[in-house]
Amino acid sequence: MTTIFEMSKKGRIAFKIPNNNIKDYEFDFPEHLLRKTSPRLPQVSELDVVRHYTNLAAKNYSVDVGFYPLGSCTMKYNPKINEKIANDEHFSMIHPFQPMETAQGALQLMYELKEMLCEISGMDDMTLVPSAGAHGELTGMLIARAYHLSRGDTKRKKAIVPDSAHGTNPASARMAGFEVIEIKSGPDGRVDLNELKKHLDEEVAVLLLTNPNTLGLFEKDIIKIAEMVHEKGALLYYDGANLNAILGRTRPGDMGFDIVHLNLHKTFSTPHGMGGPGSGPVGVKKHLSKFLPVPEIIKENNTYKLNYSKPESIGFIRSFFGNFSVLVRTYTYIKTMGKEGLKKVGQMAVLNANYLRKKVSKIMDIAYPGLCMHEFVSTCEKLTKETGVKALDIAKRLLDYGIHAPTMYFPLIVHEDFMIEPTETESKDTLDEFAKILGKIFEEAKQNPELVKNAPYTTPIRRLDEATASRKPIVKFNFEGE
Amino acid sequence: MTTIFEMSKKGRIAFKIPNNNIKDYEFDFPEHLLRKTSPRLPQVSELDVVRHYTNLAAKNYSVDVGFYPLGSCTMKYNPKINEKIANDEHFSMIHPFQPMETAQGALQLMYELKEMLCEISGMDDMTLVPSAGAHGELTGMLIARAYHLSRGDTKRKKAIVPDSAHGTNPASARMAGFEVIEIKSGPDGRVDLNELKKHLDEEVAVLLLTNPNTLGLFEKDIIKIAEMVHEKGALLYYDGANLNAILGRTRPGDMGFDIVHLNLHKTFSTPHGMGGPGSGPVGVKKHLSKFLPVPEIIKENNTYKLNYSKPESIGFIRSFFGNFSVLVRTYTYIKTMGKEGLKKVGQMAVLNANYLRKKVSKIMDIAYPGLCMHEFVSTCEKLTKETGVKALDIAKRLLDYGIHAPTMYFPLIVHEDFMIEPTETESKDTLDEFAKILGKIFEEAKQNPELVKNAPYTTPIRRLDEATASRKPIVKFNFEGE
Amino acid sequence: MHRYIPHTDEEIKEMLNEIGVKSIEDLYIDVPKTVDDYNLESEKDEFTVKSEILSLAKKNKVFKIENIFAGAGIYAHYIPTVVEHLANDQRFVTAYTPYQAEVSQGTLQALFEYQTMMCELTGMQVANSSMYDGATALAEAMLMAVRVSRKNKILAASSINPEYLQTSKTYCTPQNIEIEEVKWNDNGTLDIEDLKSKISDETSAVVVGYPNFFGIIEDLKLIKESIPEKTLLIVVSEPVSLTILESPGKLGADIVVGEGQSLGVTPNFGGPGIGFFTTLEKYVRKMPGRIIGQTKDVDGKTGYVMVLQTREQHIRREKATSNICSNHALIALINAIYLSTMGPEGLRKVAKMSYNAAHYFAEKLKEKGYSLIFNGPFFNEFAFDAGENYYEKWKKLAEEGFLGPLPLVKVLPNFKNCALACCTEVNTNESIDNLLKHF
Amino acid sequence: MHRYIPHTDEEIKEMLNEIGVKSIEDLYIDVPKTVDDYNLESEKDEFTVKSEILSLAKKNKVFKIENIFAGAGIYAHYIPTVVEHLANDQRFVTAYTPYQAEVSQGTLQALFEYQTMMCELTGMQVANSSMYDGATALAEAMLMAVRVSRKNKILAASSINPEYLQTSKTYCTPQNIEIEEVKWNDNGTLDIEDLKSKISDETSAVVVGYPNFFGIIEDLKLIKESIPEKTLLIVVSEPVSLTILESPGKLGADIVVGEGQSLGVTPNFGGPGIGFFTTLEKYVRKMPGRIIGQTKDVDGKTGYVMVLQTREQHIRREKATSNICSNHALIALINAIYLSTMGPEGLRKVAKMSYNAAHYFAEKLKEKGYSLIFNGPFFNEFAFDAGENYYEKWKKLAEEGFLGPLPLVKVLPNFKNCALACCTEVNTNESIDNLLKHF
Repeated sequence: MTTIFEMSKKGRIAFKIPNNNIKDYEFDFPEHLLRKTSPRLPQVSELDVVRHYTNLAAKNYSVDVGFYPLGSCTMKYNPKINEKIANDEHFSMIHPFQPMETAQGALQLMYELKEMLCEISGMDDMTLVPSAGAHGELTGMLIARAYHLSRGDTKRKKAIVPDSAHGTNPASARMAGFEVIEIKSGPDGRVDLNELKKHLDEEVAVLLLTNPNTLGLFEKDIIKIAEMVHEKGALLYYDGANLNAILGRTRPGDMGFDIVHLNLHKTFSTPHGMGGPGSGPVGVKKHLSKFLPVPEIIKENNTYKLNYSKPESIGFIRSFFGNFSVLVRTYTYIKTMGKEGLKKVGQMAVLNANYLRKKVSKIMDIAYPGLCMHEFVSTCEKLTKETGVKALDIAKRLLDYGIHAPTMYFPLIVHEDFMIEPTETESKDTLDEFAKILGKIFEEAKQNPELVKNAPYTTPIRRLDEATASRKPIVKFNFEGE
Repeated sequence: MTTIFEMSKKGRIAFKIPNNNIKDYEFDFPEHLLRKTSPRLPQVSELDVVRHYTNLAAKNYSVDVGFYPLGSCTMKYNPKINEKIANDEHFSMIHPFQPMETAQGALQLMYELKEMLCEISGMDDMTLVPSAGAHGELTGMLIARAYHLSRGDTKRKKAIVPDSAHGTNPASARMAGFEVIEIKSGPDGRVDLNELKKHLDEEVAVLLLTNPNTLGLFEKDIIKIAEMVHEKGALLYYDGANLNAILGRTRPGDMGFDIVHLNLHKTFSTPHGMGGPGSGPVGVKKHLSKFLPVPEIIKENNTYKLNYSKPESIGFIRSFFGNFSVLVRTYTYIKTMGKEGLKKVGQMAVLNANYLRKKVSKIMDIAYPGLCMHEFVSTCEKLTKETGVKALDIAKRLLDYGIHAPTMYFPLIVHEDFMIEPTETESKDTLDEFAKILGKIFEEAKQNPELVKNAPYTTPIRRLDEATASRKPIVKFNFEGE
Repeated sequence: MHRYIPHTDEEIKEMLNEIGVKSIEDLYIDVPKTVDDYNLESEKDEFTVKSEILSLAKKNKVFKIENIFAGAGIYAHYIPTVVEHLANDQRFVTAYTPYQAEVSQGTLQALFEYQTMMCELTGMQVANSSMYDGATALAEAMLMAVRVSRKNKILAASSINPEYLQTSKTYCTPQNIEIEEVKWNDNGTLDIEDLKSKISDETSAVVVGYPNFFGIIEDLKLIKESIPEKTLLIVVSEPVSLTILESPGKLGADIVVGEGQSLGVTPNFGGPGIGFFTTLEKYVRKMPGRIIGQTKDVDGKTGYVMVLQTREQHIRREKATSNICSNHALIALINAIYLSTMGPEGLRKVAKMSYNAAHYFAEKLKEKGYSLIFNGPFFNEFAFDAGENYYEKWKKLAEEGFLGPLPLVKVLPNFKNCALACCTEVNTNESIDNLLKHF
Repeated sequence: MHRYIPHTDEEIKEMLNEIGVKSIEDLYIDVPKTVDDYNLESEKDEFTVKSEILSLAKKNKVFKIENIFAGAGIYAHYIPTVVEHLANDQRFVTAYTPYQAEVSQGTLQALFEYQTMMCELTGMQVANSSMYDGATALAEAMLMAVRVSRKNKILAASSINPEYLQTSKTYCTPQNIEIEEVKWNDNGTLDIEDLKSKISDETSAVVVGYPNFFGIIEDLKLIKESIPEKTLLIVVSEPVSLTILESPGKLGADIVVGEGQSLGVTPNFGGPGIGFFTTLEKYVRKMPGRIIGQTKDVDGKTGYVMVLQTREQHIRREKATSNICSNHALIALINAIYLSTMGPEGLRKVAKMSYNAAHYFAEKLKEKGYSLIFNGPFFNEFAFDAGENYYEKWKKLAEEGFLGPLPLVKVLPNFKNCALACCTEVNTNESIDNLLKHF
């Protein structure tokens, strides 16, 4: 599609600004600091802008268009009422530096949300500041670091992560200064207690887990694991990516986790926005509360305030108070669902995953036996060996049928795999349709592997040359004459 | 695409209504008036609703997607600020039966809009009640009827329309009880004064014209025509479909028209909404003011009121006061454009049409020589004779290239014709692109007529069997088992 | 330069050059210059426009929804957020009439589904894809009845919406169609004796409300039995009520029309709403308005097109079944989205809650000594004697934040001191009790 | 039944049956039941939810835009209606990260265009497709400078946004990166002598604001000339100012970061905004965050993909350039739509009007006897001595409808009685004069 730069025509405009009736002031800074050449921003009409972005939107797949079975991403329905409320000017137009007396509604919302999320996660305190899951992880790691240092325990340099973990886990631990120890999963896809024991020593600061894990399996030994970790003086960290599965059934806090991050853009229905903004609140048990980042929202005499005086806090992790408008959406969602609704969310998410797992198991191999939680991992390794058709090819062929591909090639411990998470907002009809199409593609792969290997055909663009794109990156528009 | 009825599953819901805390009352009407079977409305989830309509929207062409060169339809940009303001609850949520003291803003807006439209059309009074152009025409015809009857002139049974007129003109005249006399256009595409003279007698109530006419030609003799009509005691009616062309240059009132309807969804940028709602205010010269429909909006001591006491009025032509939210959009548009902007609208609409006419003239024949106004008519009769490719085929092939087809086979006096109106909101680039594609299609037609005759290929659906659809109409979903 | 007009000065020059003229002025050679400068304000930026118009808007009072007790054709209902959200999709809003079916399947399928839903509600066999409003839908129904029956006289209940009746007269008179009114009896229902006395061989159709303007549920069965078979029965209905009331189709209606605003459309100060129009299959070729039909494309794929266009003005011209061209398609879409969202269960709940609320309100009023005007069964509206100077009281109520029951004198001058009360699912026990404090 | 959950009872049975279990309970065989009933409210319909939350919302005061005189990182600007309209398109909003490029070209092209626009504004060669905010963008810039230079010490002007500085310290400390501050002089600009005295072979980068937190325009040329060639120059900038100020790229910056909220994003009580991140081509493989690149598909058609993913956590894990995964792509889209709408001329006008308004306000304050804290040239913010008890006065101003200049003591405890004033194109002669009446 034509870029907006190519649509540009010198002198064309899409704006008109009201006159402020103020005289023109000459610039009083040094001439060499005065800009000489105009940035080459687009010069287009309002209709040009409307058409350009409307036509770009048409080239996107999205939850509102169809099924998005991305494992670990919890692509559930994003309710429109949440958007409407978050866009209300009493939320969107308030300034973070207005007197807090004039922002009591916002603070109260955050305070109440904090309490709700504590209840849902089973934690004692919570910060809403982190902007995303990974940002929450970093926050959590910094809290773990601060905790050990506060006790004069300076030798704890290591963070343990299972090999099935999200990449953000090791990356966040590393950013907090930890050395990352990766431990192998057991044959049942879960933490291998012996393996864990081997690595758990007095230098370990924290063990990062997600439960259910990225294979969609519940770590049955979690209580035992927590004991082992705590016995060694380390902390147990919960990656909230998969919280949807256990809503209404159990809570990270109840399983012995010390620190938890939640992904509001997964479990709590806020939209992914093509990558963000999300929000990654971090909850902690009481003994870690003092390390939470600033500001903290407190309630005194029915007034809500921001507290920056936390001497042992890890400090600022970003500007202001977090992604407030994402918090508004979450607050709306929790109020909408209520306790009954949230419980049903967990149940139907697990039901959908197990149902689809059963249907898919008739087409491709499931990586691990037994029931799953909210997602499952399947592999087409056999097909690949027989036909040369890879998981990637099947993924691309799904696009031709109007369905988004599942997460591929993750977790890294399974080969040629799909990680499939249907979420509770999809109907049985949709799951049946997915299984039907998947079966059809497997048939195609067996009959005519080239057909699948060259997919997709019907998408706005076909398979792209990613290798060259990264070898010789072109990351901005090449204006004529450059 | 699957219908929403096929998606339906018994018991699935997308609603929740607040409790009103009122006890249940038993029905106290006769049993035979109690409904026994539920209407088979869809039973779907909220996400089903969102996806269904989002995916339907994707199958539509629209102004926001691309160029819409529909002659006589003035498919200009529909500004988003108009939508935003019209959707403000202070406009959308007011009830027509609330005390007028509590709706002064709405009445003031309508009063001021009436005055603005009088100024733009050159008329003395205006009603905003008619819901569409055709509704305005009917209103105008009823006014003409009332006028003559009020003078005891009962013999005026005829309405004259040129053969190039919109179908609504004769249909509206007929609905108002007139016999319709169609007169042939002259060889220059304009009213033939001799032809007119022949039919202008004491039985003629009204002559309906649009100026510029549907060929995009200005009726140069309009002053003379007005004189002829008035001399015979008849009235001159202006169909406002083509008002865009003369904005800022001349006014129907200045040309001698007695009655005018305006299409707010054409000239005044309100959206077409897949067919409506539009709005068709009717303006009249002073001597016809008393015949305008009720209610009339009046201003007394800085208070706005509705007046229903108009003894000579044609009466009610619909419920309430018209399509109010369309009026809000129009008011916003006129405020936005101002006098300078409206003038520029007319100028650039005419410039675009003449420029595109010139470009198109290199590809196909233009029906009438000379400059055009806001639109022009071209014909591919020659190509049809040579190749069998018809205007319809070219229209369908345009769809393959992502451009909406022009109006086809209208006006009826030109064969295999396109009526092309680019409007002022399209850029030179867009017009150049249109001409380029049209040229390409003509080449295709000459090289490979079958290619064009079987178009379109890339649209959501291909050519449809319209004949069977009308012969054996299926106008509702066939529920299983019927 | 203007943000809605893309022409740069340079492009204007190039274009004039291509045309072969020197200036814009030269393009107007045929057109007398009678306007130099409109007597209008100058162009404005959108922030100023918005602030000016919204300050005008704020002169309108928006009543809390639970405090709205006036209906009479326009009803306050809860409108789910998705309805507004989806209906504002500009790919619907900025589309034209679906003449090019291949790129209008969104419009066409949505309207086909709308037609189906309206048939389901009314119990009729065919629906068109919209008229302007209830009043014009009724007027067109009468014209159609005359086309079908070739008789020129209509009997219309005096108890139908007065504006609908007036509009119908405006439409019918020029075509020499006579509308005679039929009285109501003490129940507020059609006076069957009066009907029988007025009916004749010249009667094309009988028109009744169901419920009628006073909210009273007419006995359609009885009426159908009271008129000759060849006389058409035209029913003006309120679609929400039809999840509780037996469908007019089942009770013998030939044409069912009405206002569809109550199906998810904001009140909009009275417009746009939408006229729905349904009838029997045998009359489909006599219908006014656009009709969408299902068909196949050249590949055998199911699709939708406008059908029976030869009835319409752009082809049949003065012989068309109506002059209607622009209709209210976007509002039909809103209706369809609303009905999809509510489903049969939701809509029935709306109807039942409305019924309950109105009956609770009536009961309480009676307890306070007020009397209803009619004894007949009602759906969600009822007329009552509101006492001396009710019109003034009504204005006072507005100051207290209530849009009180409509003083009927506003539309029916003989009904002094009478009020037409309306309740829907938005009125709560509490809001009704609060209003009652003022009675 | 719940409107967001489509399962009917019958389907649940069918599904359990297919799975081969008897009840939902059976699916949780591995999971201890520790929750019976959350201590939360019950589910609610959307009308109740909306009314409850919006009544909470109304406890927040929305200042008239022309009366907002606080900035300090979040700015009030006019946002054209099309920006909000287009950015709310749910086909953007509900899309995931564009891993499947073939069905994500809308996202990818929009972000590619966004990157181009940010490069144009900053004068840099490459941009990523967003960070969380200005503070984290700066922190990541420091980490990157350390990766590039392999040196562990950063010199940062004390005059950069205090929250950005604090955040950077939080990020840097665990990685043993030391941040040393460099003073400002009386002009409010960087004290070059102090800079020179602190710079060493260990210095990885120097960080300055442009304009700095006090609105002062740093002389980047002079600073660049004062530091060794291999020391990176990190500039924290405000993008609107860059249509007037020479681009940092032209003046020798190695990394330019900042907060992009001022480009069409509502204040949102401080978030989400967006961190922009731009640098030189030679550093592209050291950058944090997602980067979109142009390429061709198998048919030779131009398209867009995420590039250099091997830098990122999902592939490189603990060796990634950053842990960032979710970013602020939707806000990048808003920036791109805003910049497309404003164009170079519009944005420059915004900048110049902001400059004029701030200078008018400063001039008038000085006429009234107030003095500015710094003498250096400023863009659209300036600090002044607002007198005793300004903090209390500021709260009073809020009651009068003004969001007055920020009491600096809120963020810099030493700045008692000082205020940081901000003007943009929204502040008019009249609104400034009105505010001045209170001074």
